[in-house]
Amino acid sequence: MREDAATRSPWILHFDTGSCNGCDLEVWALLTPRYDVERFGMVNKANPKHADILLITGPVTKKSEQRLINLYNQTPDPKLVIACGDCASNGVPFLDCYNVCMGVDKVIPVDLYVPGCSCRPEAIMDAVVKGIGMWKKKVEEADR
Amino acid sequence: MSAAEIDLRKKLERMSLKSPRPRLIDVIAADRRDGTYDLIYVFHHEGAIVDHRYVVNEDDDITSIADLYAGALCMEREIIDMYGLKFNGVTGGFLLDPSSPKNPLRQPRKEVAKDV
Amino acid sequence: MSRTSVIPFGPQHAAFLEPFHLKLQVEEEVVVGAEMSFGYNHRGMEYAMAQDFKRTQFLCERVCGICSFHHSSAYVQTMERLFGIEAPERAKLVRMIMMEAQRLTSHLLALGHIAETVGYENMFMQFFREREEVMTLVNRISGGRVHYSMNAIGGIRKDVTYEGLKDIGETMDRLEPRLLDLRSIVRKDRTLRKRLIGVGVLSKEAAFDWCTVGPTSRGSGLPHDIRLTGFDGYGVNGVKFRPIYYDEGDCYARTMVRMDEVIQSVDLIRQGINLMRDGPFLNAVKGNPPAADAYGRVEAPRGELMYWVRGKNEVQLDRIKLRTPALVNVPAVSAMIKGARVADVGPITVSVDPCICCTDR
Amino acid sequence: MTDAITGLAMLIAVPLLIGLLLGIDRRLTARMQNRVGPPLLQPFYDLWKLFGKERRAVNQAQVSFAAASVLLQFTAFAVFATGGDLLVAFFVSGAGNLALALGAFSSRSAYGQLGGQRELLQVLAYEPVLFLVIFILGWQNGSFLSDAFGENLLYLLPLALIAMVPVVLITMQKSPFDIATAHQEIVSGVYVEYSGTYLGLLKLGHWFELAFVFGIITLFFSADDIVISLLGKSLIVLVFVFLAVLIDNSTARTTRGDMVFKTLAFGLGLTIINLVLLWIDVSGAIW
Repeated sequence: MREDAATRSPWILHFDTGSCNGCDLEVWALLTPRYDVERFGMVNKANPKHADILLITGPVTKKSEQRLINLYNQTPDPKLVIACGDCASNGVPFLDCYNVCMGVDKVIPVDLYVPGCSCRPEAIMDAVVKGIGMWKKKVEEADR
Repeated sequence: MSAAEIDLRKKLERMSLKSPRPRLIDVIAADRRDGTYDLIYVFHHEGAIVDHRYVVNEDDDITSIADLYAGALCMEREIIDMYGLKFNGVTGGFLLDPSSPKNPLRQPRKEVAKDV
Repeated sequence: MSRTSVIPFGPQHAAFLEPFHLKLQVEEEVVVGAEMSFGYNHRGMEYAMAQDFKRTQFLCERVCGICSFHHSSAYVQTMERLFGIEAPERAKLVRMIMMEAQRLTSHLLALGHIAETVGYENMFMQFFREREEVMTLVNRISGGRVHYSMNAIGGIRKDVTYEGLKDIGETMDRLEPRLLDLRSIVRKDRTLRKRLIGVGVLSKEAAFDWCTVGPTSRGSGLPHDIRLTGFDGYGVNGVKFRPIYYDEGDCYARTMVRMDEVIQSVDLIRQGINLMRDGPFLNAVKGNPPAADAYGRVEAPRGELMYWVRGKNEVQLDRIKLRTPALVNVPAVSAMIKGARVADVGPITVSVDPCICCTDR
Repeated sequence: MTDAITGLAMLIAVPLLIGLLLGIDRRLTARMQNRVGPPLLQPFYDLWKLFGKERRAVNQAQVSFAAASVLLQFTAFAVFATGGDLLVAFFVSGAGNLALALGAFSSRSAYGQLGGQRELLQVLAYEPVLFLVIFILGWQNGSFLSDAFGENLLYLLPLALIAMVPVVLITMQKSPFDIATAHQEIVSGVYVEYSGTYLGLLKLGHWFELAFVFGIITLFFSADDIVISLLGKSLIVLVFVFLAVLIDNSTARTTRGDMVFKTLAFGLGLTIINLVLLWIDVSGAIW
């Protein structure tokens, strides 16, 4: 019961670690009339201290690496990290670039990967809904 | 101020005389692979691209044109980051972090540059 | 006694989509100094793009997801000049139509974003609703919402069908009255005007000095538009086009430039469809780029986008340099921001439509 | 005895109703923006989740200020609900806002500081209006005790009721006047450094504050029949929520000085006109 109610209000934090803006805009598109993720209680909070789900887009550049770690540490548990798009998942679109760390999971633990370059809003939505299931498990574990 | 910069300023003055001042589009640097670099000032003048090309050495002190065009500052800072050239009174650290590779666009010195 | 405090904006901030850092020196909510730092988005694209000229065609779309098609158009145009060929008429018109469609998505995003930063949530939603209409349209035409991958050196990879063109025309007919409605709201809404008029003024001289391009310079009374001179499809092949500019130089002028250009883009797309004739769409190229250099320019949504490519008779390129519009527009913010209130920092920054992935590459 | 039971029932029921009202508010906002919107119970889910999150605070002072804020807001509402003095409730609620601002100041973050300053400015803007409205209500009623209100005051004080619109907008953190919590400027202002449970506490405190402000609005209407009375009271509240959402969705945010000036001019002006009209009426100057 508690887990059920708790996971109905995932507040998201979106952070761009060097993406091309394609996935960022799809994250924004989620908030708007056509996709409207507020149906699931999702709100963009833009504040790590309020967030539950971190939506990370882009291959992690050297300069944003430390910022990403800070954001991750500031987010209170239980939390969920979703890597949106191919470049956040493994950084392959920017394979030749010298200034990227190749994927979010090289820097912080990632729970879910969303494929696509750029990933479609439907895919992100699907990931969030799947993520809510995982988040529920995390809440249960935290209760024990 | 080196001969190249004096030349550039003179050319700019001459361009401004006839018609409206040219608009600076970009400052481009390119490695010639022999320790010298192409420095290209690209202007939009009378509806078309006009460029002034100079060859500079690795350790030349280049005079910044930020006093003529404030927007040139960021382009010069980028060149400092990418190639390690020196501009008077301009500091780098525009794009690169201390943890990034230094002067990433410098190319290996294996051959003499082809004629362009 | 005045006390100066420092307020950091970003790299992660609600008003900005993207990471860039603005260190504001503030006295009683009035900005007295600003320091910008970039590079959070610097991936090293110019290095990667020089590795393989065929792959670059797809990689250059990944420089920026908002103006991806403009990037690839500028690149293929540069390569065409380098190879000394010309794209067929039909390819040019298809490029023009898709570029204008992307300008629609980009400008609607910028308009929605500025409404969001002044706390006008509802208008943000309305702009994004119309934007989604264009996004689904380009998805139907090209197969991708963000990266179209339609360009090839020498033309386009795949032709747009007759049904596709009809679909574009019908969508524009649906969209136009709604965009006109939104324009009349932006023109009349008192609270919006109050927040934007006279805020972040960039004079004509300063706009020139900072080398600004696109809506930022056109909002300051400089009628620069590369569509008149740069890309072949515009103004040459019977497309009627006149740049839109406003003289005030404040946030509202920049917003109105975008708002009018949205309507103009709808018109340009219609003109493009009407001029379209059957014919070849690809002049394929063979071999490696010659050891010469070429410029290519297009008018991206944020302003003039320039590519400079130097080949070396290999698959690799000797040097590829891109001057993105945001590189000159975003630094100009520091000229607009002095003396503004903290509440206006968001709108001023967003009014130049900062694209940090373009600035940093 | 029955009064105490009604008071106790109100103490439990009203916060629940406020939660529901906020749910309606969010749903209505979404509908106006062509969206579907969250479920009606969303505010409860949010609160429930926040209480289950990790407890983490920047410093101890912050926690005590959060606790003080919620306790003071609760006390203000409890005084109101159990038939206490309106003026006492008003001052206690004001103290709750002060604690909120102090909590923001204690965090030493730049956004917290700005949010705290702006919160104080908001207090400066709407408290005089609220005070005058309470004053005029009590004066007309002959008593400041909230359970002594049994008369219909709507026809006497229509302008004072309208003067409550900016007050409700500020307390509901709605668009032209959501200065202290401006999402796009200072992220969430006073709430920026709170997380998890403590944020939940502050949200709860905000609910109680809203309950008090809406409680004042309900005092304007009263009827002999309890059903009509309750219906009328809820209708006024719903109209106010609808108005707040409508204004929120058709305006951009104003700036600090503008907010203070507009709220004071509009609120105080209307209330004083109402007061003057009443005075003329009482002294029989018209007749």
